[in-house]
Amino acid sequence: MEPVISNDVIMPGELLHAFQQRLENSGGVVSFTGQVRPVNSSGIPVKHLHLQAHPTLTRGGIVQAVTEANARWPLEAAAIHHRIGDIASGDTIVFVAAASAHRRAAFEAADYLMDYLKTRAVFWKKEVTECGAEWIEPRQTDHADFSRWTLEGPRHARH
Amino acid sequence: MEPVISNDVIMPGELLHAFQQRLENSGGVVSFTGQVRPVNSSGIPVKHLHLQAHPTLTRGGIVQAVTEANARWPLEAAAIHHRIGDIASGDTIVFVAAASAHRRAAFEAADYLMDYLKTRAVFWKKEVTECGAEWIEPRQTDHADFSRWTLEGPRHARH
Amino acid sequence: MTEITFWGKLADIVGTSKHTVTLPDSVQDTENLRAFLENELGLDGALRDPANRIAINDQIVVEPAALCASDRVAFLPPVGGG
Amino acid sequence: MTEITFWGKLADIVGTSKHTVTLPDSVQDTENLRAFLENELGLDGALRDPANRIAINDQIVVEPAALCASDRVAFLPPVGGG
Repeated sequence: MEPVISNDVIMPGELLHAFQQRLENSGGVVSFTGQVRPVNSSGIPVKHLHLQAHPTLTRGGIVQAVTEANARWPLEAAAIHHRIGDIASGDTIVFVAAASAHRRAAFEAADYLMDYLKTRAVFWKKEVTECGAEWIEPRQTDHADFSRWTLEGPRHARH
Repeated sequence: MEPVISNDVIMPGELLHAFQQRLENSGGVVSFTGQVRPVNSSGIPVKHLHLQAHPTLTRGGIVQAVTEANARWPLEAAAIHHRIGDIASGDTIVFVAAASAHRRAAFEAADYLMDYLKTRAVFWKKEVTECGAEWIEPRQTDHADFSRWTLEGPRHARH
Repeated sequence: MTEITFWGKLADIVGTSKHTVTLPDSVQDTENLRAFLENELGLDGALRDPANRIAINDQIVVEPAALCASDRVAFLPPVGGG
Repeated sequence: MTEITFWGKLADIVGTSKHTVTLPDSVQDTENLRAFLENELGLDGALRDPANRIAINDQIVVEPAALCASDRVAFLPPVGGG
């Protein structure tokens, strides 16, 4: 399935329903939904996030990550929806789903795709609070999470 | 949230939507949906599964597993819906959701709860095909999956 | 009278999901009960198999466990849902 | 004329998201370009920082990479979505 990168509101329930409707032989479906937390890590209320994407690099990288996931795990389907623009506190930023005959493959593929999105996907993220706006970069733990996939598994991650 | 064990059809999209509506400060929500595969591991078409629960032991065990998940990971919420009775091919057997400020906690908690449900939850499962009916027990891989949490297991989610 | 229930495949093997029986004085614990029922129901070892666990009054027990005549006993084959 | 775009925080630092410039003959590769733009735009090292990567014609490049006057160049600070 083609990744969706859009300013439109993401409705995870509807997306999960539509994703499962298309499946034919999957025993397990894992979804991840990422939402804007109302309070940032310093305890300051967040008004919104602003997400910027590149018109070609962002989609190209995500398509490659989905291809990589399909090479590593026997997936029936994988879906990625990523919102851009201004995203209010509580709204959904990202929805990822992975379906496979076996649940471990679905869990690991969704986990991998999220680690990719957090650390390698071509987005820039600005957090807007009452105190101003700040560009946010991946945390050390996000990079450590992604590195799990380069040290193990049937194939090495590119990048 | 109280676990739901019921004969009613499970609608994962609606459950995910309702689950997320109740959250206040979670950055990540992971859901798992388990469905009846139309074909079993021997390639024989499956008419339906029959799931039997115990009137008290099943719920008690699941409540304990959710308590354990809450002790291991900083969850805002966890939900388990498990269907019983006759479940047709393609229908949903189980829906699990976990929400946390951080995505690793949500992923690991959902994964743990599924491993619990597959190997320790008090259900009995009969697979009905054209060739007859057969009681299904957890596979070796299911037990191996659960043992990840009892031996060294993944470390608690980082913060 | 003691109520014995059989769950999952054990109901198929025993031929019933519920069996009410007056236990003789010789049946004092779960080990005695397993042997007694095997014989009474003419089974082939299913109730002797420790993989099939026992719950007394809705608590899974560590065996051998003592029995009272008024107990509700459940035989539970290996479990697994999802 | 070479089109230079700045993404994420770099647009804030440079003060614009797009800059069109005629590069002098001395600018033959990305290393020259970084130094040239730093000076031309009066910056404080942001474009010299290798954490800010360069894409040429929508391909992230390994540096130093050769440049043509007709190239579209993008400066990309560290990425991350989700």
